[in-house]
Amino acid sequence: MAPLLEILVAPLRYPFMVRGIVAAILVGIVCALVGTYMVLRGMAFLGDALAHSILPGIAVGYIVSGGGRGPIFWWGLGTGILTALGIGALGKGAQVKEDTAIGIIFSGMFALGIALISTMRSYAVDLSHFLFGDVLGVSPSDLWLTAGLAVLVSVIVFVFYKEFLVLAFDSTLAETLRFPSGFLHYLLMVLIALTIVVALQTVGIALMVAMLTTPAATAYLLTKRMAPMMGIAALIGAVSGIVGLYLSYYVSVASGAAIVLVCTGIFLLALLFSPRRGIVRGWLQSRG
Amino acid sequence: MAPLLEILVAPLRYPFMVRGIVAAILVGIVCALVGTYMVLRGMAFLGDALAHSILPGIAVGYIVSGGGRGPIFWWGLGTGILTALGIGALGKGAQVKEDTAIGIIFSGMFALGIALISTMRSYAVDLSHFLFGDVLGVSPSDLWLTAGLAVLVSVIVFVFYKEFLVLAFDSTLAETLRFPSGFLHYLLMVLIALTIVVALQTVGIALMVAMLTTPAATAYLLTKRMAPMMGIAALIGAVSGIVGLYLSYYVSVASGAAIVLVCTGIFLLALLFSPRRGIVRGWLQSRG
Amino acid sequence: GGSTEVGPRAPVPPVSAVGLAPDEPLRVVATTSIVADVVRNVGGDAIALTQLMPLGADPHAFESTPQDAGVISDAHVVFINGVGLEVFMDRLLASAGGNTPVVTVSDGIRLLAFAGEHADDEALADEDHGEDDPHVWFDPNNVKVWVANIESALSELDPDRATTYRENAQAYLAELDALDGWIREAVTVIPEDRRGLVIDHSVFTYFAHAYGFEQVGTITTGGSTLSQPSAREMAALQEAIVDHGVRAIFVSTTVNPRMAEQLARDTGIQVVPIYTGSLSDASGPAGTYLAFMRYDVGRIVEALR
Amino acid sequence: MLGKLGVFEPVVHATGAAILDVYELTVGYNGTTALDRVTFHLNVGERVAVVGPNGAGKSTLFKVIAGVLEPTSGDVRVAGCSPRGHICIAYVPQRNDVDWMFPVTVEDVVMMGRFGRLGLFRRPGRQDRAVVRECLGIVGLAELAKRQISELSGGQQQRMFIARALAQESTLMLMDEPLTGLDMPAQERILALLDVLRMQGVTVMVATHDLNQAADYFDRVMLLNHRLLGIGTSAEVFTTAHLRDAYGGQLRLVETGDGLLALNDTCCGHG
Amino acid sequence: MLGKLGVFEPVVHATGAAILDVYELTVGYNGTTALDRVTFHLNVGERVAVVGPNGAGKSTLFKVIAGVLEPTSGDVRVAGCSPRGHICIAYVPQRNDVDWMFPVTVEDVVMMGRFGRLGLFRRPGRQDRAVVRECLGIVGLAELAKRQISELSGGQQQRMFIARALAQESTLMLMDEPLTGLDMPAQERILALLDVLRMQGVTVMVATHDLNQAADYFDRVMLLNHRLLGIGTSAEVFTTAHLRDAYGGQLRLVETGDGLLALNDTCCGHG
Ligand SMILES: Nc1ncnc2c1ncn2[C@@H]1O[C@H](COP(=O)(O)OP(=O)(O)OP(=O)(O)O)[C@@H](O)[C@H]1O
Ligand SMILES: Nc1ncnc2c1ncn2[C@@H]1O[C@H](COP(=O)(O)OP(=O)(O)OP(=O)(O)O)[C@@H](O)[C@H]1O
Ligand SMILES: [Mg+2]
Ligand SMILES: [Mg+2]
Ligand SMILES: [Zn+2]
Repeated sequence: MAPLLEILVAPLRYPFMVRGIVAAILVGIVCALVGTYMVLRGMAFLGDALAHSILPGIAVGYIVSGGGRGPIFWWGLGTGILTALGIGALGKGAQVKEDTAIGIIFSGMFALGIALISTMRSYAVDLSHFLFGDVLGVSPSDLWLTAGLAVLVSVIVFVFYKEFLVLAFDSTLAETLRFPSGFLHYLLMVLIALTIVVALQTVGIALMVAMLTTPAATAYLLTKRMAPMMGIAALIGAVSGIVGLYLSYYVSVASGAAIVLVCTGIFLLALLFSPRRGIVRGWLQSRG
Repeated sequence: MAPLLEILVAPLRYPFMVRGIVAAILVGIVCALVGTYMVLRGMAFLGDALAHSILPGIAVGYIVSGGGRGPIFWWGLGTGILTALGIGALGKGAQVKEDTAIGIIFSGMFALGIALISTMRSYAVDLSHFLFGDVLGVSPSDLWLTAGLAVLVSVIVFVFYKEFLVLAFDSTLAETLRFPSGFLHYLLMVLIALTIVVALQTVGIALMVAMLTTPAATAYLLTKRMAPMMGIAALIGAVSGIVGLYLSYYVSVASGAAIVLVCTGIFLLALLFSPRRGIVRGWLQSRG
Repeated sequence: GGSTEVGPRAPVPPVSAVGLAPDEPLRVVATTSIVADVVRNVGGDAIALTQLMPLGADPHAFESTPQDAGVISDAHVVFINGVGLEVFMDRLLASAGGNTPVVTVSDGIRLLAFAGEHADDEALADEDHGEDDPHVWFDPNNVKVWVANIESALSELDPDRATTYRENAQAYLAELDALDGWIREAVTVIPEDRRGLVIDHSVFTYFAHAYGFEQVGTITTGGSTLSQPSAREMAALQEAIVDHGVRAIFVSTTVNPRMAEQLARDTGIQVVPIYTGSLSDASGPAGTYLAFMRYDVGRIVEALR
Repeated sequence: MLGKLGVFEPVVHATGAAILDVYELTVGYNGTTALDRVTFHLNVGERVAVVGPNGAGKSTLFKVIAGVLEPTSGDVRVAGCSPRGHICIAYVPQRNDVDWMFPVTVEDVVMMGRFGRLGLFRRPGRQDRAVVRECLGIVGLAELAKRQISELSGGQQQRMFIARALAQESTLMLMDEPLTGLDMPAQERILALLDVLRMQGVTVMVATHDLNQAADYFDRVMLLNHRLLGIGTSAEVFTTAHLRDAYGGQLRLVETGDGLLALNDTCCGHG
Repeated sequence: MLGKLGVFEPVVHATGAAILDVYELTVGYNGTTALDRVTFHLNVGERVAVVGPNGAGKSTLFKVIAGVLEPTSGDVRVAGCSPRGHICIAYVPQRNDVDWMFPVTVEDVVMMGRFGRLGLFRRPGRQDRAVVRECLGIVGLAELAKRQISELSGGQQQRMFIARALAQESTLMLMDEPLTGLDMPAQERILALLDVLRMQGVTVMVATHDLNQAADYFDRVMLLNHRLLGIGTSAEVFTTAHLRDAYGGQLRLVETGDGLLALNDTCCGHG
């Protein structure tokens, strides 16, 4: 076998690597699609916020179910969707900016979660896991869940592409075209919540925030149209997942961290060398 | 002694309660001042992001110093300021939106931190402490540090009030008035970083994000001018600190969480009953 | 393996007798449920004991309330495990403790570096405590040091009841010796080539050292529940499991078992939940330290024999 | 699927009805009254100019008719239905608060005007692209079709939004000061377009501050200052009394053959 | 303290020099050239109108002079210094991208114009408040001084920014289509103000699309279409050839006593 091929194939001997790579690709693609809207609407932090906000749901789920993993997931999902709808309502009411709405609800819900847990006085609700996730610990059933989500999100994003585009760009036009703005707005929030809760299960908060924000922002530097932006973002997300896991295998860095670092690296390259808005190009231009 | 007085005085027997209350008031005021700018500029998440971003600094500081608390603090502060300047540069270059810049740098730095820690193979970097903070563990020297910071931040915010106002409202005007926009922009970022790192030492991430965002957002609902907004925000921050700690004493909830919940409660009241933008008022109006 | 030699006696911090009314008990605080159980055995009815961390808490992460601080502030003495286990408490103790003496029960134990590496003398000389494994209670001989430390602290604080404490300590030391013997006996059924232990985080360092096991690997590297392995480490662990013929992966009840479950599935072995940082409630299988050790060793023997 | 739920359902016009009925329309922003019991009707194909001083309530009126603002009281019916039900209204707001760095090209923005006519699932087809090209040609932006929108000058941005409204091919066009920032040939072209639109039976309401333009290019003019001061031909509406009511005593008035004309410049002095 | 560091240092004018020298100014946005070797001079107290079609580079020119955009090549000197050093330029941009929900009142925004004259540490005093009141009066916003800025109509917002520029009391005023959206009395008032400003020795550059206004109210006009087509009196500049160069052949031209005038409406037909 050629050495390069050997390098590529060697890690695939381990089933957890194969599952991890598939999960990273799926999560990378879904997050990129949903993240494009988040980056364009200035909600880059919704991911982090929602991930923290589901804590009280998990705490209650833990109490109610006595610690079963399944019910806890559904409690988390329910809380995530409710929180997303709450943020949507607060931001839509235009009382406060969307990012402020996110900040308020995030910290409030997180505090509620901590308060609940501190009265339960049990830390069995595993916080560190949610922080770091473990893409290497993905089970086959997680994989099916993620794949199902990927299909669902992609289909909805594809079907409502026009509507979401108008809603994000010019909400007044969405009103005059009589799009069901409220419905679409909340649909998008639910999609985001769904993505986040499922991605959280597989990859953890830190990785997820990166996958939501960085590929979309990188793509933004490289194109001036929305559809290609989504495509490029998805590609970057998937590539980061693969390269990051190989890196984690050969250099021995924590897998989630490796994926994020690859992702950030691609962003920095784009920032320097983008043909449209790159720093190097701007610099060359200003010199002559 | 009257029962009410007794209720108020009883917790003050403990010096740690007194220190905690003083710390909460100081942090509440400083965060409210700095948070006003953050809320108005759509950077509500800078707090959360910076807090996570200092992780690699802490990790390196730990390795270099061998675990001393003092050096780790300075490493954290240095990293925080560098990160804030990086976010400032990325957001100012207008390549990407400010919140996206925050998201990218946040996840990148956090991943770097995790990667470093995972190679260090040591657990003594106390993550959970940074997450939850511990306002009751404030030492007298922490208190002096916080008080010093509070004075510094208040003085700078007071001295540069005009300049920061123009910069936040209309950066083109700041340019034509020949304000040193770059200097002011980075000064604000450094102030924010300073606030966050010091507040982190005393109160932890979750509490700090709430103190930065929620009082400022509440004040925003209650006034249409900037200076009163800062004043009201500071007041709300301080009151939440006091009420939250009493609540935590009598109901036995984690203290940080109690403060945040009081803060969120005040926001909800303002949202419902604000004379300017309140929901109840809008509802009454639309009915008659 | 032979018996662990006990290090030099711990220099208990200078505590002096507190004046107690005849029927006033000594107010004592202990951090984890395991430390509390040992303190209860030494102090008996003569002390009023408060256990700070609730059952089931992960001692690596904990947040305190004003009540906790108040309890510490009002206490005569606080017993902690030390060795960096209760990092969260440093500031709480410094702040609320004030004049309350804090006794590190693990003082004087010969510490080992975590992740299965046996501590050599160099590591001991090294003052870097971040590298020391805090899970000392997995060797009953270390707990005997605890007992000694606790007894001397209680006696100095409350000299009037020193005899009671000494008697209680003697009785409990005997039980610890019995436990040590029982473990030695119980593990004999495990063949030499099956004595590889894999666990979520490095809790078996002292157990392996004392009873002739090898901690083949841990899922999270380092001594914390708060870190994430790299793909290379996971691959290495999987290889080690296969090479050493490991039969089971042990997982703390307070830790997410996902990684362990996947690795076990891929290698065709089982996942065995055990107690590590906290006791179960009184009605559970690990309500006291003695029961806790018997339960865990039982599960180990059952899984590996 | 959504059509069945009534979300995307198109509205069928009540034939014969006036295209726009506004009845006793009142709009207040907390405290201040922007529009005070305004009543009028428009017929199909009419071109109406809305004039009035700053703060008269012109934009408020347009927003209510476009369905983006709820009136405090009163009734607005477009072809007999409430404005919220209509997809055949095109609206050019006075200020477009869009994110200029959004990744869309000029072409993409104009194409958005077509989205109302496409249902769910349908993508823009060849015909839609042809319409977009035509509208870009009308406003003189054909060459800039592929530019990202931040790379336009102020007047070019305004032209883009007019092109988008045209691309909607709606039966009622509301344009709030659409000629703002346009150079003269472009203004001429848009005004000339009004004739074409009339032939297609499109009803057009345009807010403007140029009384001469209003008098010359529109069938009727509406003079507004919170209350409706008059609606009719320019000769009927632009009387000294009405203009005083609207603008106070500061307007220079010139008698012409057709009636009174208000001038904001001295060009006629030269002639 | 910062003054010593040179950050807030005021610039002393080189007396006798022309107030504005633009020499071979070229500005390109990646690929396209917006301004092509533009050279001209303005004297103290002059009123100059800048006209040209959409996309001609008017706003680009203003931004470079105001110091908010770096030129690709060429030289701009305000009173002999680079524009970046100056605090005596007031600039009304064509589009104000501000956050309308920002917690400031109309009064606050106009007061910001005074901040350039206050040093560090100084708060606005009685005199500043008097100036602000006066400027609000000039643009007719005195009654709305305490309103939050989102509660203004489009024309009222525009007036507010003009008032802010006036409050700066600068020696060079750059106003990019300032009359956009203003009603006629307000336009008259602003144009009348030009005379007052001239008496105070303030140099004013105004971009506009109204050639008649340009000819009537300004000392000189500048015709721009990427290149500088002409600068001088309206009779010199508004020749058929120049206007063809700028706008193409679509402009209706009318011969008057003073020379050629371009018209975008038919008002003179009535006279
Ligand atoms: N940020 C930009 N990137 C690329 N091209 C730009 C940018 N801004 C302006 N342009 C182009 O540069 C040219 C000059 O623009 P400018 O805004 O100066 O025109 P203008 O004379 O002010 O036009 P208007 O009358 O429409 O305001 C135009 O062709 C415009 O499309
Ligand atoms: N959001 C708001 N809150 C409070 N008052 C408002 C708001 N919007 C507009 N107003 C006020 O309502 C009145 C009507 O405003 P409107 O925008 O309809 O005027 P307009 O006729 O379009 O003026 P212009 O010619 O300046 O565009 C004005 O007095 C304005 O100050
Ligand atoms: Mg208007
Ligand atoms: Mg312009
Ligand atoms: Zn442990």
